[in-house]
Amino acid sequence: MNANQYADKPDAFTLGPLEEGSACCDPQPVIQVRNLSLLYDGKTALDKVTLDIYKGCITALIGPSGCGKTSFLSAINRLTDLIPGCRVTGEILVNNRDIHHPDMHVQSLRRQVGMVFQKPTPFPLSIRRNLSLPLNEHGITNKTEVAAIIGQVLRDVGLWDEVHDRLDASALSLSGGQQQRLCIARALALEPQILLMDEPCSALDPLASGVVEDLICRLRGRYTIVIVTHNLAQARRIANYAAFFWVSGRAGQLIEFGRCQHIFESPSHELTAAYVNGVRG
Amino acid sequence: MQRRQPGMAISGLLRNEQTLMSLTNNRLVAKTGMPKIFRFLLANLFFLVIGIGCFSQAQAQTKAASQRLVLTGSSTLAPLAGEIARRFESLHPGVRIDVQTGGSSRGIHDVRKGIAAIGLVSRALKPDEADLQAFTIAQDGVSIIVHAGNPVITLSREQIADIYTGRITRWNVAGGTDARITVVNKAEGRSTLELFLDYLQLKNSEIKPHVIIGDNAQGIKTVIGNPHAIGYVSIGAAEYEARRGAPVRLLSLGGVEASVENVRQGIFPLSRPLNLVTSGEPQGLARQFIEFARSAQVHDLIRTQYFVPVNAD
Amino acid sequence: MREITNIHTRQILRDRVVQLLVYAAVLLISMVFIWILADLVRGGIAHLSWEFLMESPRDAGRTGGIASILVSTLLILLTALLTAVPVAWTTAILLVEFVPADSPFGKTVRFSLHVLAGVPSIVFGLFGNAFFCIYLGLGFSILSGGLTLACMLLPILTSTAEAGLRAVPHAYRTSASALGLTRTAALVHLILPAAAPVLAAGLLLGIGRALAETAALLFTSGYVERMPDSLLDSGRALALHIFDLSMNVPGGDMPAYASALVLVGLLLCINTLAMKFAYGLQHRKIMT
Amino acid sequence: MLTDKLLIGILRAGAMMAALVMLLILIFLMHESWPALSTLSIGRFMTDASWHPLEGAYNLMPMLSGTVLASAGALLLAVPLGLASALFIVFYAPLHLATLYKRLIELLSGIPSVVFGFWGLTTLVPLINQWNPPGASLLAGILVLAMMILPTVTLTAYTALAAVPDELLRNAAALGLSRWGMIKGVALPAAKTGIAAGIILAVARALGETMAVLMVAGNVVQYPETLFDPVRTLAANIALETAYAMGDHRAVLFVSGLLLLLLIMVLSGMAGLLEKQRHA
Repeated sequence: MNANQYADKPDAFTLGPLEEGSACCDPQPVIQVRNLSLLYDGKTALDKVTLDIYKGCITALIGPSGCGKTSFLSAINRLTDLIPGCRVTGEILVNNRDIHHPDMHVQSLRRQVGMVFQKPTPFPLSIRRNLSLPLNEHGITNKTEVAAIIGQVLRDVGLWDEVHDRLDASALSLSGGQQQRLCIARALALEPQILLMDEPCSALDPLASGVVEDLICRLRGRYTIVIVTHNLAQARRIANYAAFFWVSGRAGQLIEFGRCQHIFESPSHELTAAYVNGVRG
Repeated sequence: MQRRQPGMAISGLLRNEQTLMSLTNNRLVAKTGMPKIFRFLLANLFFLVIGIGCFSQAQAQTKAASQRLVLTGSSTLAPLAGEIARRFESLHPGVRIDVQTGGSSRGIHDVRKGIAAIGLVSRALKPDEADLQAFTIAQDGVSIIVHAGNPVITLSREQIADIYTGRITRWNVAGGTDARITVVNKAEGRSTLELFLDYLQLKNSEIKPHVIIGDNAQGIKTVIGNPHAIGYVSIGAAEYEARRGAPVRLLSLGGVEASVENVRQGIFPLSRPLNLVTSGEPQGLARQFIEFARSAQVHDLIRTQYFVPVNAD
Repeated sequence: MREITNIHTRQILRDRVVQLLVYAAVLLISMVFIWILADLVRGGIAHLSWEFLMESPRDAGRTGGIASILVSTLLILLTALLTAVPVAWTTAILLVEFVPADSPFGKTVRFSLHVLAGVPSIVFGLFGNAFFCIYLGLGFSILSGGLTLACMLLPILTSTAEAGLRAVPHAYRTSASALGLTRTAALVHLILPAAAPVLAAGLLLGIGRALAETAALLFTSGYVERMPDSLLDSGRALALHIFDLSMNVPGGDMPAYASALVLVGLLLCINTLAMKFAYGLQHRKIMT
Repeated sequence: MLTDKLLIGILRAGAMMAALVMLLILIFLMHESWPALSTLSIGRFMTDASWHPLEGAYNLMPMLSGTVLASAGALLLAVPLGLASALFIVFYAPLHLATLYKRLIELLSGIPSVVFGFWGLTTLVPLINQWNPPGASLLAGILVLAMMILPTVTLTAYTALAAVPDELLRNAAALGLSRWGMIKGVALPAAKTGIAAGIILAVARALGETMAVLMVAGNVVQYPETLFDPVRTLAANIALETAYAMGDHRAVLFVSGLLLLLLIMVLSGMAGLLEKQRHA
């Protein structure tokens, strides 16, 4: 399956076969967050977070539950719009464009910034329809083109062999690990530049979680990945950068951000050290 | 940069992205807590309703097994029968008269089956109903009605027959404006229809109606709503509405003015008896009620319903 | 970040068009119904007064009030609900909880309910008359009227209850049984409260339908406008009163409009009460 | 476990009652229409010249076509409008407006058919009459029926759409689907069964409606050519004539009741098949 060019999207990333991406050496920030705070009905969930996410790298967000990691993630692709009574202040630039700018089209933002949730939630449709629906909505309706993308993307997530003969069966008949990989495939089908993953493996058994983790590693370099995880070992294994959040006074704060080795081996903040060594949190 | 938009007034017809779906709150389970007093109020209401149920049950048992009389039959006669029953009950405490409706044939059916003591029939008895005894308590004329704005004053019997069989289709032929006539006919089986057919010597299959109605008030409202309609209803109802200013006019029939007065004097050709029907000789309470219904004490009630009291013997 | 391509403009356009259509539909519906309600108010408000609610009807309903008719209506509604709701909700619980979706028993019950929903109200009236009034010997009474209405409400109450119960996430049931809770306990403490708002909405639809019934009650609960002494007495329902005034009694338009206004007001109170009760029940039992 | 056994026993009894009621009605209709079914041949209900019971003509077909046309027309109007209202309540309206509108719709489900008929007769029919006499017509019947079944469609569709889990919609939004893309692609398919059940209920109600149609549809027994021709439905016919029908005439009215029941059985059977076929 060679990479198929899309005529009308000149600078699009061609999906192409996925091979081990090169580690990101010259860090270019693709997401710049400037003192972002998030309030739910007046209560601050996230307090003045400033952070850069570098292109092609895996950034892990670690910290105890309830410290605003998921809220931070949903602010990037403006899912916070859906939550009533939620106020976002501060600035988020994706590819140097402010995502809150009035003429920023939310749908194209969310096409650029894909998201995978903790609980695998395929649509109650067939496997094929799950993948073709977002593509049709974003204008890719040509049958062969859609079929090609579906085949390509299912192979990327390693699901093709298991489902290629029952693409029209209901997606709900798949197992937990398969469903999560289908959700990832669904996000990848839109060729996002950035992939936000909210504890993708926590609902899965170790085997399925291992498969998903290998997949994430293979995406490195090709995609910028921001992953929220409780699994410090996983973060240590796959992440280039890590950001440590902590709850202080009922609001989540970014304590420390840096290269993964730095955070895990020689954290400069004693809170990070305590958390990373499993003493507190 | 403060992101939150001011409250989305519906005046801005198109919702912007910000309150795109307010997903969770639309299916909001209204989180309004139940104030204490409200729960108290609700509990009270519940017991009140239960209370009414038991109270009415208890009351039924204590009252002596009162004498009960059931009348069923024609809907035209039911309001009058109801009023007569009320007055009869006030004169004879402890008696319960229940008037039910469902049409003349239901009255006859119930009387034969013994479900009802007296049947209300708004027509003369047919030959095959000879086993029943009819007691006429009032007369009711049937008159042709047109919209008040219709210039036509009178119609001969032939003209009416031609209109109803579709031989005349426009008003100008009968002296009105040049407009299509809307023929309003009654449903099969109704006593006014039978009376009307006998008068015009027609069979119902010959009539080409545009609208078919059930009760009188529906006929009147159809004619009021359509300036080119022609229909026929009981005089009482039509005269009542005309007097209250409704745009409906009663046409005279064969030169005789359509009025309750003329029916009383028996000179109006188209009228029908309103009968109380029993199977065999009425006894006891039924006999008392029939005599009361035929006595002069109820003539005022009959007049208020715009029927014509029979100057009974 | 790509600029907005032509696909997205088409998408935005399509969204706006759909949004406009939805708003237009809602506006049209609201205007038509406000027009009807305005007609009701214009026709009946003058006739509406405190005495109208307190006195019994006189002169075939043209004057006097509708007190006795209100009492009959509430009694008929009560008997209908007290018989229909248990039967309907038990059927729904059985269909959702205990019977596999494609079992023949479940299918026949659902099929018969769908057919029942289509039976004309006049046929229900005649059936009620033949079965409850004559065969069971209840005669023209509030009880037979209520029972006939109960048969009419079964389809609506069951299908909405079924939808409500199906909407309760399956996880509740599996985790409840995992904890060794009996099915009944799970039902009472967890599933029914969770479905309470939808059950209440179904109940409202049923009450609305019951209050709106005329033809069915004509032959069963009867035409008598006197205050009923007991459930075995005949009593005239409000909708039937409106029918008789508008269709049968000359000059009955004004009281007919006023009675319709009272009916709509009654429905409004029942709506708010039922929804408050449903959410109250839900709050007491579970936290959503 | 005793309580569960007891519970299942009670539930079975309840379900039996529901099926029993339908059986009773079927028996009642068969019993009442037996005199006509036994004497008249079935063919006569199709081939008789017209519908004049007193003269022995019992052709039911024009009324059957009236019923089907009126209900189909009402459905064509009420389903899109009903769905649009449900979508408005769940997805498009701010909270207070949504509850207000939902309250209005609940109110309208309670308005008696008599009031719709009465309003139709006094305002709708004269309006149509000015446009194209005689006013009382199939169109008036369709409009009034649509108004009556609209609340049923809206409220059942609302319940179904409200039951769509949040995660589904959040996932759809995260994929950059626009609001309508999300509704069409995810919400409607997920709520499909609930909406279908609502539509079946609405069709059944439209077929069974008597009072309102009786007042506005003109009640002339004919095959309507245009929307403005008056028409009579089976249910309206029963209501119109049972009051004064005797003997065979009354029995044939019950035959038309049976015919209506048959029509509804066929419809819900087809809906069931459709359902199974889509699931297979």
